[in-house]
Amino acid sequence: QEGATLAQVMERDELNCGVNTGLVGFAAPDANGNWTGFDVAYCRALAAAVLGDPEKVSFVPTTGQTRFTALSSGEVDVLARNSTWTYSRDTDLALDFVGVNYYDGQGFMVNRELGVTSAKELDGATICIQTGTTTELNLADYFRANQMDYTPVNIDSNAEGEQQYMAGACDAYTTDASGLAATRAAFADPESHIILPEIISKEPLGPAVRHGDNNWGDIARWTLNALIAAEEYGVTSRNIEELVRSSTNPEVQRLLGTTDELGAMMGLDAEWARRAILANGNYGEIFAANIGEQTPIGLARGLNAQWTQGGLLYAQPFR
Amino acid sequence: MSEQTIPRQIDRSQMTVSDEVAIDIRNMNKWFGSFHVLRDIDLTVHRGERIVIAGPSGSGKSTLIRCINRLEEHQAGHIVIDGVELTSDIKNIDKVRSEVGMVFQHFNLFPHLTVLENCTLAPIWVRKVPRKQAEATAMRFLEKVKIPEQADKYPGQLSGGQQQRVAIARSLCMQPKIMLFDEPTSALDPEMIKEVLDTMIQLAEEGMTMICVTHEMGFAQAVANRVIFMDQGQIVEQNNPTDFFNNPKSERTKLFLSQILGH
Amino acid sequence: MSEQTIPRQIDRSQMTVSDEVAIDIRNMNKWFGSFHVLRDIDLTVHRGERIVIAGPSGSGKSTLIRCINRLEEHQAGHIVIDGVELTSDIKNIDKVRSEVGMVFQHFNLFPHLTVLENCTLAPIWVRKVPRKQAEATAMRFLEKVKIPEQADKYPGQLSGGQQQRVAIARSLCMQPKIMLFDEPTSALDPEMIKEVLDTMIQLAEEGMTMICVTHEMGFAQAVANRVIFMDQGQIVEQNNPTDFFNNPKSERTKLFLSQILGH
Amino acid sequence: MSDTHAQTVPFVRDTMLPSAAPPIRESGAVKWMRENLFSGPVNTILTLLGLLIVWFLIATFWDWFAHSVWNASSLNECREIITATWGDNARGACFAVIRERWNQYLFGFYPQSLYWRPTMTFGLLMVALAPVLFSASLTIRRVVLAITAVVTLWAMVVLGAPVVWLAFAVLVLAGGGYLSERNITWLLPFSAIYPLLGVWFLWGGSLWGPIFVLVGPLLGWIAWRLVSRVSTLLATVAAILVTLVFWMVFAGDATGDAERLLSLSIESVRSDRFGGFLLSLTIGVAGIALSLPLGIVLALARQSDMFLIKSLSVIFIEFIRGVPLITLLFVASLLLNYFLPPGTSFDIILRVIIMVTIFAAAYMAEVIRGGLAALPKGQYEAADALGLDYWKAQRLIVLPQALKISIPGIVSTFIGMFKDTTLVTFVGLYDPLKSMSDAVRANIEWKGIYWEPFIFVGGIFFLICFGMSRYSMYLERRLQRDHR
Amino acid sequence: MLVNDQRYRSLTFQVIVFILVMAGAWWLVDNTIRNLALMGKSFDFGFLWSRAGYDISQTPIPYTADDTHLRASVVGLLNTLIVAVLGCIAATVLGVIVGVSRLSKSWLFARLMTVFVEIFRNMPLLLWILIVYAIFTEIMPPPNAYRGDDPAASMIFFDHVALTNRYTAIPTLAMTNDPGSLDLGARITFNWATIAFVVALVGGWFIRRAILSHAQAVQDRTGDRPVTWWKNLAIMTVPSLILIWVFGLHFEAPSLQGFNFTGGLNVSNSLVALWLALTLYTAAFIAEIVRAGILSVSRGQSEAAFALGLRPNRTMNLVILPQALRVIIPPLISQYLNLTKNSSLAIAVGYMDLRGTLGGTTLNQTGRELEAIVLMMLTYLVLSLIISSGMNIFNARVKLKER
Ligand SMILES: Nc1ncnc2c1ncn2[C@@H]1O[C@H](COP(=O)(O)OP(=O)(O)OP(=O)(O)O)[C@@H](O)[C@H]1O
Ligand SMILES: Nc1ncnc2c1ncn2[C@@H]1O[C@H](COP(=O)(O)OP(=O)(O)OP(=O)(O)O)[C@@H](O)[C@H]1O
Ligand SMILES: [Mg+2]
Ligand SMILES: [Mg+2]
Repeated sequence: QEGATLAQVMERDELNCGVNTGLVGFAAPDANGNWTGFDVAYCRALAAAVLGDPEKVSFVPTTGQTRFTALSSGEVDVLARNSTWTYSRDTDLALDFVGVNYYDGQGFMVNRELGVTSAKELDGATICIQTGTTTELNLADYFRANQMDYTPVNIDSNAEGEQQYMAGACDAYTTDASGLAATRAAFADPESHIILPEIISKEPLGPAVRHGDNNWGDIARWTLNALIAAEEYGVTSRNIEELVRSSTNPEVQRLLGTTDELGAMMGLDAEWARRAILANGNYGEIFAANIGEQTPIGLARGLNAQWTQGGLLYAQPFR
Repeated sequence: MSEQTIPRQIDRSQMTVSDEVAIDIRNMNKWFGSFHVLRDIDLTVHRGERIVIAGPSGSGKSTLIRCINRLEEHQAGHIVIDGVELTSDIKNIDKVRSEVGMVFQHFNLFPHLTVLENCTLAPIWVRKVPRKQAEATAMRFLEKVKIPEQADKYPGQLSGGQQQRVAIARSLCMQPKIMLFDEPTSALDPEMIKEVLDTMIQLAEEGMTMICVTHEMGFAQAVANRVIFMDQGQIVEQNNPTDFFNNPKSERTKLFLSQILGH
Repeated sequence: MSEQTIPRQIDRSQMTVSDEVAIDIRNMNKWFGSFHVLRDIDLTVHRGERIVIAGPSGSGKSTLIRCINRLEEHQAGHIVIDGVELTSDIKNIDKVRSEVGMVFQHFNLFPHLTVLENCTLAPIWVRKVPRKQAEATAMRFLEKVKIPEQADKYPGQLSGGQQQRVAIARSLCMQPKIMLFDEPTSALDPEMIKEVLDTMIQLAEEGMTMICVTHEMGFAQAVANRVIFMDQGQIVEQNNPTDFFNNPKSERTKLFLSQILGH
Repeated sequence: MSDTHAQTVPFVRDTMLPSAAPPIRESGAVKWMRENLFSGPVNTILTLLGLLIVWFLIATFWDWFAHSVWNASSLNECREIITATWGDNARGACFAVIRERWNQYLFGFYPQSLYWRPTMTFGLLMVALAPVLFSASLTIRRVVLAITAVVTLWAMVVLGAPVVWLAFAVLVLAGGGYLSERNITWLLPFSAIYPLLGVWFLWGGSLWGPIFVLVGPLLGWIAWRLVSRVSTLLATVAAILVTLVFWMVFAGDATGDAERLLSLSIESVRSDRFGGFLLSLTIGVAGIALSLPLGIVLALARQSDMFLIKSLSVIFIEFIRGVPLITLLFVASLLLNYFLPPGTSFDIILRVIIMVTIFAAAYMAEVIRGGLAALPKGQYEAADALGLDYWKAQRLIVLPQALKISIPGIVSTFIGMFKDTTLVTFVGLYDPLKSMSDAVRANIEWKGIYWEPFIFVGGIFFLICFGMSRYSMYLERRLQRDHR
Repeated sequence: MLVNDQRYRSLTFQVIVFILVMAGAWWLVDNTIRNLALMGKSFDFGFLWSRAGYDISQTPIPYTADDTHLRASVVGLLNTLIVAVLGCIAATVLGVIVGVSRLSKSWLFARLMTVFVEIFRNMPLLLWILIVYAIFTEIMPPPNAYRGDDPAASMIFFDHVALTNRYTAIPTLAMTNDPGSLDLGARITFNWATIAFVVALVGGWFIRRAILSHAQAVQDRTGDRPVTWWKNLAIMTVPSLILIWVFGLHFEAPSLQGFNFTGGLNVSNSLVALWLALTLYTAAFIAEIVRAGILSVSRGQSEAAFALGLRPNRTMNLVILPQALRVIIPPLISQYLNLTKNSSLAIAVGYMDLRGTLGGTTLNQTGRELEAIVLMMLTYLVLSLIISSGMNIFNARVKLKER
């Protein structure tokens, strides 16, 4: 098992990456079936690191229900589907979360007309919720803790949740705040919907791999770290070629494989991180291109800023 | 075929015809869509008469007798059965139907009921006879058609001849004054024809008024007191059987008889 | 009925019986469940013999001839056909079946194939005869049964008599040495019986070994050289037809003959 | 005797009456109306009710259809156009979404430049089906093939098919037409290799793959010929073994080697690009083609007098029929990997096809069993008496008749299965109904559009299913008449 | 050789097949065991007794997030049964109406019914579920449209039923003299009033049977059938009316409070849509079955009955229906089976049936896909077997006797 995944991927010459069936900004196919999004970018970076080509990815759309099975049964090599890192998933479901690529929390979106300004006022409300997610559990806990009642409307996919919410079949739509923002952004009239201030849970989202193949876990983890570190050190897809030649920062040199053969320790070549960064840019570039403030989704960096900027992103040292 | 099928001496002692009119059809016309099936039918049947209707296929024989108990509606003219005129009045239709029994070519027994239940169904529900009594009557008629031992079987378990005899018994159980037969033997194997004809002869001997569409000319000669020949929806010739067979008047009749007796 | 059906002078010149044994049945017993259908059957048929089996319904006639080509399995005793013993060995069964032709009461033609295809099917697939040749043979036999012009029709388009003749031709196409007939005419209308019997007589005249279950006593008298009478699964009497009909020995045979010839 | 004839009035008609026209109320439109619309109070009420329903439907939907917009790039634009054209409160359909996204509904994410390939595949499917489905009548064949040829070639030209392939399609269509005029059974070899060709056209890759897949059975057949002298059973086993061994051991390498020697490949397209009706049809056609033989085998097994075989088949059939298809699809997507050797994983579409096939086959088996049971025993006996062995009797006598009897049931199973292909949405495939519409609605321009995609997709399903059921009715009548 | 002997041939063949099947099964089991080991999972159903932690929108028995997965699954199963039973009833009623209407002499109406049947039969069920659901969510007003002095929407059935885009609010039954409940343990309770009604209805049904058989006896004796309908009506209604009065049973109409209607029963649209779609779709098939059943009784049968003087309604009851039912009921029951299985499409509208709970959230939260799916399939299988054994019993009972 150890090292098997890498060998398989190499032999297949393609990375199978589990993604969302369609969440704008994170992973969605366009009219031609080309996948784009925040999670997609990670998959491409990983493919670039391992196989040398960001296009060598097969995206496997997974629903909330099928995602972990797809991973544990080997159908996908890595799952980058805004999945929350929780204790039971890490242990009981035998997954290994390789890091956090987005710090999120569960929130509520309501129609402005409703006149609700706080989640505490949602007693008796009907709430749309995706089945098979941690949000389902958080919601139950939150309403119990606050001694409120609610009626869940279980839905199967984000698209359906939007439909229900838009049609007014539920008073509030709850999911991760990032998802709410993405959803809201796609509305014809975003202004008439508000995201309530309460964040009722911690939702560290990150890519996950199977238990048992630590080498593959390392590759997935350090690809993510490479993207984050690159932002920290100012390595971007534009200046990377130049930095390869000219950078004097030893950490950057190690990252870009100009000194020390870090890649060999994981069974990759020296330039793996370079390719990963070149694929879509560093973490900051990916964020900005897919979900950042310039995009219709318009998420601020917030918790997802570098630790140096007061955020939580903190890449372990490349040494 | 015709000679063999009437094996025994017929007893004509009971077969008297009274003056009473049982069926009176005047100027009756019927169309199917724009197709003129029955044209100006005039027919008077007296109580006790045994009439055989013959004619080529499609000549309207079945339609005629089906009009008599209003399985088909006629569009012009009058049909009076036992003094009751058949109009669209449901009361009259009911009255006529309970006095006229009919036996079909394909028996039309009710396959989900036993033979006995087939026979008692109508008496119980139409005539409101107590079950015991209805069953007794049914058994009497089943004995008459010689299959009392089959009373508890289902029609599907009987042979064709037996089924047709049950059908006759079923009609008789309503104690009809008139019996209509529409080619009662034509769906049967040769051996079975005889047993059904025997039953019909027995009925005739008891003085039942009968109208029978059949091609069994032996039966017609032995039993009928009138043979009616139809073609293209009209009565072309009617006569007593002796004259009809030996001395047909119309060309069509001759042609028909030559075909039917020829083979 | 019986006299009429054999119209012409039978030519017995070819109908010689050789000493060779075609079928040898010894001590054969068969049960259906616990019901003992065939009891201690002993029967030797020589090449060229024409045997008629008669007997009341349920006496085991059909079962006997169905055992001969192993449509039914026997449980005790021996059946040897042309030197091949029928055991559960499939090779032997195949060999026997391709030498024994069988004609059924209900023809059992294949309705989805034309007459010609019905006749060529087995030669092509069992005997592996080239299609051309099989068709030529089939046409020869269809001519023999006098319906070459129907070769391209489907069985459903033929009359019963024609269908039965096709069934005979189909069997003949396998060039069998022995033919079995199980009441080949009993599902036919009287007019058609004759044409089938004619065909069978013709076969007999050509010296075919035949075993025929039939109630056509005219045929038996004209063609058979042995009549076997069965009752309750046993061979009660066997004799040449003249003696069998004129001078039956057993009581049961007498009773049976009186019933069958009586009507 | 004379007394009994006393009442007889001899009567002879000398002139035949002409047929007269029926009374007015017995003919024409009046009669039709009286009989078909207003015969009796209940029927009159029903007719009025019917009129009411029709009027209600028209009143509700007429505006919406009449005010439909075909040319717009987003739902909002549609709404603007409707407001501009028919006033403020007008409602209207926005079929522009179909115009814009028809390609996704039909082809999913299949590469645009290769649309001609699925088109050609399904066009040639008609040729392959001709000897199976349209053998009943030459006229039908002509019509079907002509329409197929025109539509396929036109579509291929429009979709920009390369000239070589156009020529290929012309060749096959013309050849099919020619053979269908001469003797339709000559097309059967084409029908036999079509499945492999179809797979190759759709997925692309090396032609050597299908070729070596074909070589397997070929070798098997040779083995069968060699061994069948000894024993048929052994020969069958040998044939199957040889085929399997060839496939498992040699086919893969041989394909690679041959490809290196002589490249015969076309651009390959991955399974995840399949979607919309292309996906439905692929799954549907494959399922239909595979479930029929499997269903036949299951039905024969269930009719067999071997206790074990019979029980196994009964258990299988009852199990499959007892669970919803959607749970089987879940097995395909979630559990199949548990049951296979560690590390194996194969295409999800293939897995779905397998499950759909198994599901349809269980139903098919029951339908065919009905047909088998309806055959008179005499047919089996006649086959036995002629010396046909079990398999020959089944193939030549029993199955042709049993299948004919079961045509209506078989076709309705097909229809059911085709409709059920929409359920693949629950295992993450892009079916035309739900997933594809969700994907279209995930775009900001078409958010909130429901009815038009439903109508479009539903309409296509209706056409196909209704067409199939009508054709089966026609076929049934035709076969009945032919053999009678 | 064994294969050439008729007696041993099939035996040999069966032994070979048996060995192959066993080998195949062993292969599957072995693979599964190895895969489970590789994934570090086990095969046990212990997870059913752990806390579920999620809420279900429609709970026929009391259920909270603190209950076990087992209880959640049972809730799901009950939800499946609810929609299946409601669907079967409605589809039968509608199907019979449509099927008979197709035979109606009113040309227009018959044609309309044909169109209905063809349209519903030839499009996927999933489409109908989505369409009906969309109709409910898109076209019905939201609950707050009922708010205010001049509401945009108004309730129907005398202010008792409100159709909204999230649920249909219908009145509940309330009692002024609540007799308390029978506790069955596991927090499953039955109100004594319910039990009293069931007893009254079942008892009434038996009494009705007694009355009918008495009527039959009188008819058999005297030939006249006593009029029984008013006795039957009384037996079926009077006890219930008395019970209603005793318990003070009354409707409690829903009223808008806060976000939603309260006081009544809010039947979620997912149930209503699923139920309606299943009903329409299955009714189209049932209509065809009914039509074919009635047509299968030959015209000769009704003609014979008419000729005997039986009235059309008697003919229907005594001759046509008993025969048609034999043809109708077996395929009808397999439609019930299909409907039950099709109810698993509930997933499309988020109705929490067995597949939504055990095969959905539970599976997903616990990661026990093997156990959950096996359990779910077995449950459906048992349901199907129960239904089809009912059909077999019926078939055996009504089989026509033939030669
Ligand atoms: N229900 C009907 N609708 C239209 N035409 C009918 C109907 N029933 C009978 N006919 C036509 O009316 C004509 C007379 O039919 P009828 O059954 O009375 O003939 P028939 O003399 O009894 O013939 P057969 O000896 O074949 O029974 C035939 O041409 C027949 O096609
Ligand atoms: N497959 C079977 N299973 C059980 N009993 C059978 C079977 N076939 C025939 N029998 C019984 O065996 C007995 C002999 O049947 P067989 O058909 O040989 O009689 P038969 O002399 O040919 O009668 P018939 O003249 O009516 O054809 C009958 O009592 C019959 O009921
Ligand atoms: Mg007639
Ligand atoms: Mg017999």
